[in-house]
Amino acid sequence: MVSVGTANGSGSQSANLIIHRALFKMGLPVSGKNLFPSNIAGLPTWFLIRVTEQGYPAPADDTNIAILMNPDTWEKDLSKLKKGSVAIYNSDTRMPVERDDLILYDIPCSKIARGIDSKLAKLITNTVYVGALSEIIGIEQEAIVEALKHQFNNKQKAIELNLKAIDEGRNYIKENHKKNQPWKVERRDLTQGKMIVDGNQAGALGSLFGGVTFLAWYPITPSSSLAESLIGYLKQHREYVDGSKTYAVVQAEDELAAAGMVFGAGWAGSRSMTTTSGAGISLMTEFIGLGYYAEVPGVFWNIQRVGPSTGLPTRTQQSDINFCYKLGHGDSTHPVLLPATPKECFEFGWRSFDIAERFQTPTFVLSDLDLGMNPWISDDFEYPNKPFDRGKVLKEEDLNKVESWGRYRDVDGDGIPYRTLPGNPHPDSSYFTRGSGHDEDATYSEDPEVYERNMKRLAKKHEGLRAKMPQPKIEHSSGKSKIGLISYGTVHTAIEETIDILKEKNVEINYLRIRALPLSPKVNEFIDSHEEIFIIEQNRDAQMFNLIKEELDSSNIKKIKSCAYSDGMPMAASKISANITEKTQIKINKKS
Amino acid sequence: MVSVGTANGSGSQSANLIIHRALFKMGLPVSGKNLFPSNIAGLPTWFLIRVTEQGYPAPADDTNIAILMNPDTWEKDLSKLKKGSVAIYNSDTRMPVERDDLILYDIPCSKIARGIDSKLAKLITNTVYVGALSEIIGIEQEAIVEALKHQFNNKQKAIELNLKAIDEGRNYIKENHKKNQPWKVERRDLTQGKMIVDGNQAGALGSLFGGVTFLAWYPITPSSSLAESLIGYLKQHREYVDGSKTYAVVQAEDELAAAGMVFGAGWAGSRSMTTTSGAGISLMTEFIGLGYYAEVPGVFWNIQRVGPSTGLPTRTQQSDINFCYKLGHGDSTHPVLLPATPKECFEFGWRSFDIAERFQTPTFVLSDLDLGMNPWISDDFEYPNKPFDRGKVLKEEDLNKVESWGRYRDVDGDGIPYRTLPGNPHPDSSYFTRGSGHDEDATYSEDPEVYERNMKRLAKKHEGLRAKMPQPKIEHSSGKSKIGLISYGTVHTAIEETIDILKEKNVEINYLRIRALPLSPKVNEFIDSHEEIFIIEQNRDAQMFNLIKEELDSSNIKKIKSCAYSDGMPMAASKISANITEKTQIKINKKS
Amino acid sequence: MSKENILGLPIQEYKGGKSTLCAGCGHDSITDKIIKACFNNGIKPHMVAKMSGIGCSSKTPAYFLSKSHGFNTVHGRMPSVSTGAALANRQLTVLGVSGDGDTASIGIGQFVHCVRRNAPMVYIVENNGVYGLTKGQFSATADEGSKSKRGVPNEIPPIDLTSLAIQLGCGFVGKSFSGAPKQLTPLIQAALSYQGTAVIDVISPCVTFNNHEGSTRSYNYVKDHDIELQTLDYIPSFTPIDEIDIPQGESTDVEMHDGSTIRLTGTKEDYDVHDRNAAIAAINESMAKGEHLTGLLYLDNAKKNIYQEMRLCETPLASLQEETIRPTEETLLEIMNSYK
Amino acid sequence: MSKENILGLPIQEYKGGKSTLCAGCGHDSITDKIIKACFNNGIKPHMVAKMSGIGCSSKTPAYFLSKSHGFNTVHGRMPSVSTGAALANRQLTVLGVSGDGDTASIGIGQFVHCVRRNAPMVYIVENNGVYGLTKGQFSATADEGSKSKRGVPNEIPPIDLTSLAIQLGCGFVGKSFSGAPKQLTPLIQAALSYQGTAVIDVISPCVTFNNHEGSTRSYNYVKDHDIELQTLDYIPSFTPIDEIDIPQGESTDVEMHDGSTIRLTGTKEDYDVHDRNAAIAAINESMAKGEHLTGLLYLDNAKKNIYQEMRLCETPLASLQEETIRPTEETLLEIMNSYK
Ligand SMILES: Cc1ncc(C[n+]2csc(CCOP(=O)(O)OP(=O)(O)O)c2C)c(N)n1
Ligand SMILES: Cc1ncc(C[n+]2csc(CCOP(=O)(O)OP(=O)(O)O)c2C)c(N)n1
Ligand code: SF4
Ligand code: SF4
Ligand SMILES: [Mg+2]
Ligand SMILES: [Mg+2]
Repeated sequence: MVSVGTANGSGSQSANLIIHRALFKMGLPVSGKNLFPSNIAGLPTWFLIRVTEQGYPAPADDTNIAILMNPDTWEKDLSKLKKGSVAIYNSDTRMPVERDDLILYDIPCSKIARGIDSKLAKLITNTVYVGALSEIIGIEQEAIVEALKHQFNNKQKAIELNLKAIDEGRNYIKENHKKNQPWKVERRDLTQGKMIVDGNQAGALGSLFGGVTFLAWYPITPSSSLAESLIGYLKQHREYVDGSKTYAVVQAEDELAAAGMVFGAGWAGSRSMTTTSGAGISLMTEFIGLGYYAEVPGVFWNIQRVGPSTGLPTRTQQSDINFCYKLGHGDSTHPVLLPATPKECFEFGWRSFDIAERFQTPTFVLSDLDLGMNPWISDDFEYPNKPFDRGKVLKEEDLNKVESWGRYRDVDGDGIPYRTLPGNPHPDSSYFTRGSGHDEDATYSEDPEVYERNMKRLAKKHEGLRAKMPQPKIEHSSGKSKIGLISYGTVHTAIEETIDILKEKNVEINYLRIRALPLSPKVNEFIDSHEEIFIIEQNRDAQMFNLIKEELDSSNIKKIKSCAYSDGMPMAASKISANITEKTQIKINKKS
Repeated sequence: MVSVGTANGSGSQSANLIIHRALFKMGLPVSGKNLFPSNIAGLPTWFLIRVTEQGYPAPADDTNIAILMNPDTWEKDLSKLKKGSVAIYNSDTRMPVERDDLILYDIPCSKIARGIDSKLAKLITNTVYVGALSEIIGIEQEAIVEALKHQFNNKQKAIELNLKAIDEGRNYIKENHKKNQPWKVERRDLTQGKMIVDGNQAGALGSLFGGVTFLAWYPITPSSSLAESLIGYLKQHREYVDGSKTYAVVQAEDELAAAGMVFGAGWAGSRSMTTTSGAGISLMTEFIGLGYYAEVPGVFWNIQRVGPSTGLPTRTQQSDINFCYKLGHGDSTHPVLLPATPKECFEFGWRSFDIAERFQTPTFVLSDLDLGMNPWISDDFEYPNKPFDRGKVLKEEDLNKVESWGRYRDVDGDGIPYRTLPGNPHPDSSYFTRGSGHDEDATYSEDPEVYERNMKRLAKKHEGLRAKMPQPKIEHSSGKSKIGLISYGTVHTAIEETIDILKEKNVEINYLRIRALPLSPKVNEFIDSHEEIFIIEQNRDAQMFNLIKEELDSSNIKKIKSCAYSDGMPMAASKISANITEKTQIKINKKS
Repeated sequence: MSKENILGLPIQEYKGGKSTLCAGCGHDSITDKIIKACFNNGIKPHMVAKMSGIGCSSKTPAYFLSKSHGFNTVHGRMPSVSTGAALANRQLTVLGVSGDGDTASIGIGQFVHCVRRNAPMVYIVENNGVYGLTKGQFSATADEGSKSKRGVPNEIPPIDLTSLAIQLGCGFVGKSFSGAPKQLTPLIQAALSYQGTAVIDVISPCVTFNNHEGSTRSYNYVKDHDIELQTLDYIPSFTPIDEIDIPQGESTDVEMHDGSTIRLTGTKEDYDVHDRNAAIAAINESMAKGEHLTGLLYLDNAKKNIYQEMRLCETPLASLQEETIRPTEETLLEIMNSYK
Repeated sequence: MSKENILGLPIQEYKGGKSTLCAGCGHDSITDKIIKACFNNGIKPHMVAKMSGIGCSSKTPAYFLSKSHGFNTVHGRMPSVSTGAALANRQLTVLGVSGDGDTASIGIGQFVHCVRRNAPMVYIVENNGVYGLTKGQFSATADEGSKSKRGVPNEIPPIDLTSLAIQLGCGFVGKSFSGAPKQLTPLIQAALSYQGTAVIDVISPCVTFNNHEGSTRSYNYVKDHDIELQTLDYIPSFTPIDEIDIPQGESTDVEMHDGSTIRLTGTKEDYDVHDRNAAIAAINESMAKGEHLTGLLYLDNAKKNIYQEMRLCETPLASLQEETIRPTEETLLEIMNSYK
């Protein structure tokens, strides 16, 4: 793994993305993790690049090559390196590297940059290490050029300038460091047809192809880039030639207003959504309760960051699962989608509208910072395989056909009522929506029986979701294993590697990935067929573990064990596997 | 049970309270439930009065005597009466009562009232039925007079006027209805030394005796009367002779602001609190997360009403248990007190400050509308048996004694750090409070280890609460019973009756009442020693049942069953007992 | 007035459910004027979205226009929900009703931003200076020194929503009194014709909690302190102007975007309904005297609304079909290629 | 300036941690002025409570007065937390710092009500027209037509916090520019002497996201369009007036409640700092011209603060002891008797 330690706002992100994409262009399934601070400029940032034949996306335990650009983290970064690791460092920061057990490459990045263009030196200081690294580990120049073109959107001047910095970086290494080091990359054919995309771009695209017509949002890291990507796509793909828009985007004054607008638009018949994180979800609490009880559709993306409170806004976590699932005072439960990859962000992006409109209820998509903001190597997205499901909406002609109509009647026995949209000219179409007690015909009611009946219908509707939400996937099956593993969301991306590590230790496991709440009965079946189950998740309080306890067969409860923890970093496979081997009660089956 | 059906805003509340207190003055442990609409005037209201030798506080199944004053509910109220019941009706509403299986008393309340004082007739129409009922069931005149004095605060004119209405009501019955009916009351000695008080008054008094110095609130039913009672007590008992105040009360612009003020005041060293309900709690979500993570004390009363959303604002429920316990995005958990009686509202009123300050964390008191707004017969409150516990606050002199100090260091191993208050002149006293990541010395930190360590300390602090919160009480023990029953909050008030009903059916049960979250290990012990456990609670989603599953020994989980339901009315014992006999798997032990 | 309006509908078609407010509540009078204004303007009931927050005032949409869809949202958040609805279906007439607690206390933030955004909607505040539904606590519009039912004076200065709206750039600001039907009806009619957010602050006595001696919102106090800025007449676009009685005195006609006309017959000299600073100064002066200056306080017909600012397409967003709003598979391929 | 202030403290005692803001950020200049103002006024650092919301601006309390307790609260809610702190300990000097997003977007409701309530605090808005910390989106104070870094113009009219505060009855309203040290320091000093809520709106360029051509909040734009209303001098109570250089030109002295004096040396004629309507009109006019009118815009020294309105006792609530705030057992018995 390569770790690049720089300062925020120093332009290192573009240098790192060039390395990342060049490796990708060489056919290597490369993983990239940007660890940035909650600040605009000056604080330490790291970028972790990992290349494995298997394309493991999670970060590794050890850094093999460290690029040291930031004096503030220099010593700590160095101290973490194991013997025999490589350190490439900007010698202009004038910090001697006092470890003779490392393979050292000094390079005067700042001086080189100034030599190329004294005015623009700051912009290309980091590009110099791109060249140095390329030379050291063998990144092909052709791949670098392709990556540069992509990064600078074919802007010739910028490409040339950066190319020069890269070349000089290469040359400096060639001329001054004729040593060997063990980490080299070689071209492969493992990224053919794939793309580099982050979950927020994917989610934005999914929303675009889901026919979003209304977005209200309030900026908050790490969700802003979903809204901002979507705005970009909408401008490109959803305006008439005269410039008029088939969508509305409102930057609301806060998250309460954003949620209110989403419900106003959803109520009036628009496919409406918002995207937020952390405190934003907390502020939407009251409105979500209204949406649940008044049965108004709306899609709520939550790109989870580290809580509680402001927490670590630029770190990743899965700690809003339980909170979002039951958000609101009183008894309430909501559908929650749990994408694990950009591809799934795309899919859930459009599917979430179908769910929200079919079930007439606020629908959450819970991504996280790791998924949302890091560059991922992704398979192609699949174009939606079915037309919009706009749910039970009665138009004028439909009302002509029915004898009578009541907004909250359970006509089909599935708990889902029919609705009409404002503007429907049929004389029976109007109804009054409220967050207070109401009967089947949407009339105000405080009658205990009416209340209880309505709440039971809502519970029935929720039960119906179990079968209609994306079902859990058995992602790995080794046949007769007694140990089962359950995870969800981005933790998934560390599990394939976990399985491989455990295999090495002769531990065979099966693996089920949950993709939505409420839980499918298939989760129970999976637990049934194992003796021991580990729930892997990225939070302190074992939230999914508890939801499984709550929703599933109590006879299974003794089997399940939690491997929950979170320190804000993407989970590493080694930690997960260690956790499992430590906790398992089952004698490890020796491979035959 | 007597049911009085009137219209809201017609002054019936005072008539009903006179009946209620007169029965109390006769030494009868009378229960009163006011079922009022979410409206100011004109909509149907009922008042249920129940007198039993045992003093059962929950409503009964059947109405024995109905007083019909409201034409809007007349028919429905009548139709619910069983054969042989009594109906007293205002014959001026000119509704013939067409049920010859009832014992009927007509009385021209309006005409009588007009006869007494044509101008004030409206105010005393309802008082006429007080007289009629008194005559019919035998409420002593002396008790009535005492109740009148209390109700009208010894205002002679009002007392005389109402007394006249009562007398004429009595006389009308005496002269026109010389029949027998089976329900009579007789003086007892069962209320000696007791008082009539509602939970909100009791909570306000508890806060007063807890030394509250800061209250920020925003009106919302059914919590407003707690704030308003407290304001009254503060005016009387907490002002200096010059009129200056030893407290501050702010009617905030909304619940977000109220919560913010509570934390500002708590941070600065005040015993601060708010009271709210329903939507108010939802709006405080973000702030509660801040209070948890930054460790700021504050007391949050939630007088629960029926959710979700606006729900039924004037009905009762226990559906915010889970929500409040884990309120906030990210991993967070809070102490929750669960009073069952006014006496406990008083006790938890003062104790909540000790908990909030000792644990430096937002502390919830979850009452409900039934407890908060209905008149209860209560034992005397006990004066706080210990001085304030203001927690780990370091003054200037304390800082002089310690070598160094860090706001979030776990010095004592209990997870609870030390704090200083602004204004402390010691040069080391200052620290920076934030909702973002921080280390032991309150310095900003995004370090993964620091984050995880801090979160684990918070979890440890929370664990410490289990033993320090009010412990569950075994309220009934029949020795060797295999069936255990668990409840909390006002549901408790129906359980004694439930136990009696079950005894009649030869079912012996033991009963444990939970008084706080997190759960005490004693709950587990109780479950351990039974074969079957029923959790009785007033919500749809079995919230306590799920928390018990989550927090307690998994080997016990199979034993527990939920009897959760809610229609907004206080639970009736008959429903609970039926629920239990239906669900039990244990062969009912015949009494020997 | 004829029995049927321009659409041939009787006034019954504009009525709602039975009110459950206290007998005599000012809000009920406003309900009547809303019914009349919609009837007079010949609005299609099914094209109205009735929006509200929480409070006695916010209940009133249930008491008018039962043929319209209504949304009784949460406390203080009517503006955001209305904005969403207005954007989702630009053909709707969005008619928001709120209370002073709902707007000026908990909802002042949404009010401010709503006014800035200028989505087409009529925003009526039924202003009684108290929280009616929670039994009479002061709201943020209660006048300093006004006494509660228990005799306790309010100690904090009020928020005046009209001057605030004008200062924030709102293009249509009116003030009225529930007891002034001649003024209120045309004011609502005019607001319904305005192309952006039109705010009307209506003093509406709470007969149960704020109608006593010492209150500056009691019916009697307001009746005595109501200074009508001008006489208002509203002439719908479909009524030829010469059919209208021309009132005595000097009058100014202002034409609205939908072709209707507001006729202002001046009572106060020198008042220019288009002068922002003067309007604010006049309001502040009248407040200082304990008076309520009522009428059309400010009008800016040139202001762009949110549809224009956004360049929203003519078809309501809610009516756009899959062909229009789901790009093709080719588009997806192209986009994906750009990530390769 | 002497090396030590009236308390004998060097300026170091008023400094804070190292800033993590972008080099050149306007907020850092304001931090310097806050340090200087507190030093000059001889404020005891431990008696200050530094309050803020969320944003780059709201981080700054970590960069000044490290000897003071600080509370970096949640986004937009600094005012409520400050109000609680001010009431819990009336001896504290509450010094709130916020951003334009924090105050005018999400926080406008709390701002409005804070100003109405008039708890003693200095409320500084570090106003750059954008959300710095979330990377440059427009805030609610962005001028109409001002261009984002990507060249997209802002389409909604701005909220001007100064005229809003004045209209809402705020008794001390100033405006300044982070690049105008001579004006800003005395303005903060004066605000620290004010007995109620003192609002200072400081234009503070965001060098990273809003300092480009086309932005009306760039350093250069503001430098060119800053119209200083008057020259300000602040004379602390402990400095005999005759020790002060009397500036040239006509000047007015305004005495503050704590005995200090603000000396206003007029540049703009006819401006009466006590005239609410005139102040609003002047601000509106200057805004219409694309200018920033800076200085002490409005002052009302007669206004009662919340302590006076409430009749709060002199001892800080936080210091009251159990004997005072827990009534006796006899009192409990009496109260219980009244329920019997
Ligand atoms: C979040 C929230 N807080 C509090 C309440 C309780 N509440 C209901 S109505 C109301 C005040 C309504 O006042 P106003 O808007 O002036 O309406 P009015 O009843 O006076 O017409 C309040 C505080 C609520 N419903 N929701
Ligand atoms: C409830 C909530 N929503 C969104 C955010 C994300 N956020 C952090 S700072 C900020 C804007 C800050 O803007 P401003 O107050 O102008 O401060 P500046 O950074 O410009 O100084 C936002 C939206 C948040 N922290 N909390
Ligand atoms: S309480 Fe007041 S506002 Fe509410 S309905 Fe009655 S009179 Fe109207
Ligand atoms: S982003 Fe802007 S506001 Fe934030 S620190 Fe940088 S220059 Fe200052
Ligand atoms: Mg009101
Ligand atoms: Mg800003």
